[in-house]
Order: sequence, then structure tokens, then C-alpha cells
Amino acid sequence: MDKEQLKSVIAGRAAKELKDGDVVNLGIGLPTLIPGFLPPGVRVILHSENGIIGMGPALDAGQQQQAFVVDAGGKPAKCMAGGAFIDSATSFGIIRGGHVDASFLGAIEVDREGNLANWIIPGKKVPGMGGAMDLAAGARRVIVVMEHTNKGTPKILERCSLPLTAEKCVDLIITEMGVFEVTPEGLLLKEINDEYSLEQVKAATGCELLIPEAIGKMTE
Amino acid sequence: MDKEQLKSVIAGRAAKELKDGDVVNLGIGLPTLIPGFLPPGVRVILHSENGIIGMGPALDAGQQQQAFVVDAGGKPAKCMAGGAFIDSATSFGIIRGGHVDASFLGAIEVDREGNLANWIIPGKKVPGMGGAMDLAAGARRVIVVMEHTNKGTPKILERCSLPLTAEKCVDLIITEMGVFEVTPEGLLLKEINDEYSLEQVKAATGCELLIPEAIGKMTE
Amino acid sequence: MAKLLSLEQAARMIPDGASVMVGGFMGCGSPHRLIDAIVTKGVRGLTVYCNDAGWPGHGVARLITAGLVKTLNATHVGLNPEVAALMASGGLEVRLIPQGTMAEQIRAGGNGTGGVLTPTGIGTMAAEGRQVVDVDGKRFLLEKPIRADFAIISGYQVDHTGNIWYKGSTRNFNPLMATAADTVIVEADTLVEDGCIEPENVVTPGIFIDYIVKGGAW
Amino acid sequence: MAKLLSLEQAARMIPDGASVMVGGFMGCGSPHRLIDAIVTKGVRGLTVYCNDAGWPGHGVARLITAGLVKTLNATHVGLNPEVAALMASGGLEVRLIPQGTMAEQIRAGGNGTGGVLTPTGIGTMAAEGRQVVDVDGKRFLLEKPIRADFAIISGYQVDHTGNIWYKGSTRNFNPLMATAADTVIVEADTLVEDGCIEPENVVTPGIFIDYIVKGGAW
Repeated sequence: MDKEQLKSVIAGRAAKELKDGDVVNLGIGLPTLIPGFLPPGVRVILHSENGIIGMGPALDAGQQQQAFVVDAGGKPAKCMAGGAFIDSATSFGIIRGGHVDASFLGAIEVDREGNLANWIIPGKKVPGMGGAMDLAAGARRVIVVMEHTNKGTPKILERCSLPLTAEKCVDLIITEMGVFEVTPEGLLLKEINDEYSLEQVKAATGCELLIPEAIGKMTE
Repeated sequence: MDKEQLKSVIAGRAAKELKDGDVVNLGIGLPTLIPGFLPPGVRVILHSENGIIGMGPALDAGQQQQAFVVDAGGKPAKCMAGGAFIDSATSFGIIRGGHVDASFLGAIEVDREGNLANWIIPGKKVPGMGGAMDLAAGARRVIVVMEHTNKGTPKILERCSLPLTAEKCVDLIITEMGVFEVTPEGLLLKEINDEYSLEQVKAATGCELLIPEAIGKMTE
Repeated sequence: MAKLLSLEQAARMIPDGASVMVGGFMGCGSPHRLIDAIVTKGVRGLTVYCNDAGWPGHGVARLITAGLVKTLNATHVGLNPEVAALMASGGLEVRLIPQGTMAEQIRAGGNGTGGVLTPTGIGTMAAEGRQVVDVDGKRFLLEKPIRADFAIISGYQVDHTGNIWYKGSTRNFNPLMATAADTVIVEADTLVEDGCIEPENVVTPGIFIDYIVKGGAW
Repeated sequence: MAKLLSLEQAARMIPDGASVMVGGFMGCGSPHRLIDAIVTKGVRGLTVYCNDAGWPGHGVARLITAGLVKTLNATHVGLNPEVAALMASGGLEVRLIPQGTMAEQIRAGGNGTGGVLTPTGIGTMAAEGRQVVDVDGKRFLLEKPIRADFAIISGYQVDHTGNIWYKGSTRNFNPLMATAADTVIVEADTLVEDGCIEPENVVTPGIFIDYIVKGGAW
């Protein structure tokens, strides 16, 4: 799979986690592709943590000085009819209060307990947590969407080594290789992508996986 | 003095505590008369804790089923141009955050330390504190306006006997007899109403008063 | 994406013993038609959160007079003499809360914080049984979040998504309660199309609203 | 009753070493003209509170690039590479705060509560040095209120009383910061007469605003 196919597989599978009317927050990058894969009849409400409920799909535009509506990455955006603009305290009250049905986030590391690290690489990259800590701690479901490895190095680990974004917050991990559910017993391989063998998935994963008798298919 | 004169003396003196642009909250009853005594050029912004900034003067109307704007007593009211409607959390954030310059409240008891009791007489009257505890604790200045005694029984005491509304919250007490400032040393008689002698004021007061060499005149 | 219900359907949703937040301040901004529908349908043992007890025949008072309320959490009940009589006879338990504290507790119930640290009530009866938290040498009461099974609120303009615009001082507790109950029902004075309320002027976003009932103009 | 100032007059109010809240999110809703005026006037050693560091040449970034800022409190600085360079050279101290926590801390700074009890940051670096408060068995970080000497914010419509209506997502931190500084200056895209903004649609009441500067349309 090339990068584009890989992203499509992940975003396409992620879209199946959503049902009509869900309130959804999308991290920057890959997560923004998810709405493009929603089946007809499923409309979700995009929450942008800078203060938009009912944000429209991403605009194909660069940074502008004049935008009165921007997304959480600072890029020009729009609000749909039936949407609302809110202040930052209200916006994060919505997140912390469990009113966001699903938060899709990337990860640098995620572990079998559902711990998430995606905001800092000490000494190398210190961008700040932005809204990620609140989203990880507060959203009703936290779903990690990411490439399975970092150029071959596992990102799904026994235990995160980087500083955490939130502890035990991740519910589901979707990669190009499969779908993994965080359970009290450990990380359950729910679905696998046909393009990979079980052994390949195991080899690319840094922690033990719970393997059910029947593993679902990630793509049909 | 008859009741009306007495109210006029108190409200008239209270109005002098205000300067142009002050944000003011008025308790029910006597305090609502204060705006009528403001000198020309002094305009205050009335805050009504149910969610109005810039409330207009009291309307001469009874309770109505249809009012979209009511004051803190539930009576029809209006909002002035340049005013705003806010929710109850914002309204009390304004109070608690010290954005109300002066709160004028009645009292059942007030004492020389500035403790205030005005919300309950256990076993007799249990109306509830409404917004009084927040106003007493949060307003920048708390000014008690009341008749000096309850039919001859002092209301200004050494120590409140009733459950408090807030502790050490009162800055100034204005009655028909005089003006009393709460100081770290005790209750200072700042001004006296000519119609009463010092002895009469002392006799009607349930705690010792600090008497300055020159006592101001309450009315001119 | 709020769903339209009839007043009767909405009233039937509320079971005996439920906890119910009721918006409004002395009836201004209360869902009067829905209150009437609940009285008509009948229900027992409600725990109600409302700023006040209204006045007899008006607002939340109608629930109380009809004997539907076991416990009333309010900031002020003094303008409804029936409440004093019911309290004396043991027919109603009343818990009094400072108004600013109640507002912020409901907000906390909806926004996932652990409560409110308020200076209000320090040194008073309102402090009884409360944890006191010291922040930089100043004492605050820790008042816990309030949530309920239902919130019944009122909105002047409500669109099909559930976005609400409040007229005048009808706003009061309504936007707060909309965030803090498992099921939120708004009585719409006017039902409008999506887009009629400018996104900038929406006060309560529709994501908080589960059901809309038509109230019609007063 | 806010007072009109020129951009130059406003810029001169801010002394060396002041703490300044700057509204906006990646420059959207920032007081750009006032920022320029402050850069032109020059000032040293500011402690700034802003959601982010903007991007080079835009928004709060202009204060940083000009070397006016000693300490930046923000939630995210990753889109401004100059900041990383300044941090590495010791020219700028950056304190990172989770966005929801910062929003609520500023709100607390303006509303007299003792801080925020948030679940966000538990078990992370953000919890370091924080008091943990247990509420009914759940742990929360106590994050203290934030106040500043100045807040400089932006409003799309501002009336003479100081009431503000925000367009689009320019709202973000502006209404919160307006409540939490000793002196609040709003840059008005448009200055309108009192009454032009319906009282229901006022987002920031004028009582919070001390000074207005005219920004003009972008």
C-alpha cells in the first residue's frame, strides 16, 4: 500500500465507528479524512475545539490573514447551517463533560493499557498539548488512528516511554494493519487487514495481543 | 419622620455612594429607591442577578405571566439600550469576581465586625438566601440600607445572633439615624442625621460606636 | 439532532422518582406547557432543581402544588407561601443553595470538572458538611457538581437541530441545565428552520438537546 | 462605559514587565492593530498569556519576534518555528498549559472562584506540582485562577458601552480574558452605537471593558 491507500484504509475503517448525529472531534492530519468516508445518511457534527460546533468539511485553502472562521489548526474553515460558535471554556466544557461522542487522534505511542503519548518528544519536539490532553481525558470514546509503525519501529507498546497525554484513555486503535480494542485484559485484535498476516501484525506490535478465535476482517 | 421620609433619607444618602458608571446591584424593597436619588450626570448600570446588565428603573406593574424580562423579584422589568442579557452562571461570576461595584442590601441584623444576617429566621421565616450570600461575599462594596431598629429593638449588634449571610462582608451601614463604617477597630459613626441626638443613636444601637471628633452631617 | 415530541409524549418520559431540573426564574423562562402536561399526566416523588418555587399557580409551583415533588433544591422559596405550609406539614423537603453556587454546580455537572470552589457561604450554614479547600491562603467551599435525569427548559427560538436563542431574561438557568442532564427537553416558543439563528447568536448549541416540544407563543 | 483611545495611547499604557492576556486562536480574533502598535512603541519583559504563538509574522508572534516577551503561557507553540529557536537560545520561557485548563483558569480568574478542578492532566507532566483533590473517589487537579494586568482582545462589533459581538470563531479566549485582567482593551473592527447589538446577542458585556481602540475592517 502506498501512503494514500494506507490513509484511506485507516480513515475508511474509522468512519464506520460513527453513527448519524454523533459529535466528533478530529485531530489534525489523517483524522480530517474520516468525514469523506461516511456512508450516505450518516451525518456527524464536527466539533472544533477553538469554538465551532457543526464545522464544515476542510476548505482547500492556505493560511489567510482575514479568516473569521478557522479550524483547530488555524486554517480557514466554515460553519454549517445549524452550527454554533462558542468560547473556549464552553468548547472544552463540551469535551470534558463527555458531550463529544468520539475523538480521533494520532499517536506517537500508545500502549496495551490504553495510555496515550502524542504531544511531546522531550528535547526534540515540544509543540505543546493544545487541546489533546482534554480530548484524550474527556471524550466519550478516544480512537487512535495512525500508521502501525514509525518506519518499522512499533508504536503500539507494552508501556509508553514518552510523557503521557492521558492515562488509560484510549478505547480503540485503528491502523492499516488492523483494529485493536483496549480491554481490561489487554489489547484485543478485533479485525485484521487481509493484506497482512497475523505474524506480520504481531511482529510490528510492541506488546502481546489477545487473539480471538475468529478475527474480523478490516476491509471487505 | 414617617415611613416615606425615612426611606427617602436612607435612599438619598445611599445614592451619594455611587459615581458615574458604577455597576450596582439592588436588593428588593428600599434599595430599589436609590436610583431615583442619583444627581444629574450620574448614571449607574443596574445588575439584576437573574441575568440583566443595564436594567431599567422599576416598572409600575404587577406580576404577569407573559414577561420576557423580569427583575430579581420576578416582576416585569426592562433592559436599557447598551444592556445585555446573561445566564445565571455569568451573572454570579460578575458578582463573585468583584465586578459589581456596590451591592445595597437590607439586613435583619448586622454587627460591628461587618457580619450580616438577612436571609433566615430559623423556625419562623425560611425564604432562602437567593443571591444574597453571593452578593454579600462577592460585591466590591456591601452597603446595608435599613431602618435603624426593628420597632425599637436594635438591629446593629455587638454580634449577630441569627445565621449569617456572609462573615465580615459589610463595608457601610446607612440608616435613618446615620452612616456607619465598618473599620478594623470597630463601627465608626461617620455621619449623623440632625433629627437625632448622639445619645438617641447610641441608645438605638446594640454595640459600642467609635465617635470621631467631628461627626459629619447625614443630610444637608 | 433533536427529536420532536408532543407534550404528552414528553410528559410520559419522566418516571416516578426522577430527578428533574426546571429552567426559569420566578417562572420567567420556565417550560410552562410541559409543566402543565406533567401535572396532567401525573408522576410521583420527583427531586426538582429550580432556582425558586415560583408563585402559586405559576411555573414550577404547579408541580409542587400538584404534590409531584418530594424534594426541591432551590435558592429561594419565599414568594410561594404554599411551600412554607408544605414544608411545615412534612409534605416537601426543601434544600436551599446560594444562587451563584447552584448555577456553577450545574455548570460543573455539565462540563466534567470536579465541582466549584466558591468563597460564598464560608462562615455560614451553607458551609455545613462541605470540604474546605485552601488556595494560596484563601478558603473556598468545595461544592459538588449537580446533574439530573432530566432537564426541562424553555427557549424562545429553537431550530430543528436544537439550537436555542433566549429572549430577554428567560435565559437564566436554562443554558446551564441543558448541559447537565441525561435527557434534555426544550419547550420551543417558536420552532424555526436551521440557519435562522445565526451561529454567532446561538446560546445553547443543539448538541445538548434531545427532544423539542412545541410550546407556541404565550 | 468604555473610553476611546488611539492605538498609540493604548500601547503606551502597557509598562515593562506587565502581564498581558492576548485574545485569539492562531491569530483569529487577535487584536492585530494593537499588537502592531505595541511593537512600534516597544516594551520589555512581558509575561503573555495566549492560546498559541501564532505563526511567524502573524498575531501574538509579532510580539515574540520583536523580543518583547519574557514568558509565554500557551497551549501550543508548534506552528511557530521561531519560538523553538528562542526557547533553545534562552530568549523565551514557555509554559505549556492544556487548552481547556487554560480557558477555565482564566474564567476562574474573572469570576472569583478558587480555581478549576479538572481531570485533564492526571497522570501526566501537567500534574507536576499541582494539588490533587479527591471528589467522591475521583481525582482532579486543582489549577489556580489566572489573572493579568492587561487583556488585549478583539471584537467585530463593539458599542460605546463596550458590549462586544464576535464574528465567526474569533470568539475563542476573548470573552474569558475580558473578565480576568485589571485593564481590558478591546480593538473594535467596527464601532457601533449602543443598542445596535441586541442585548440578547451581546457576548461580552461592556462592564468588563475599560478602553476601546478602533481597528477598522481588516
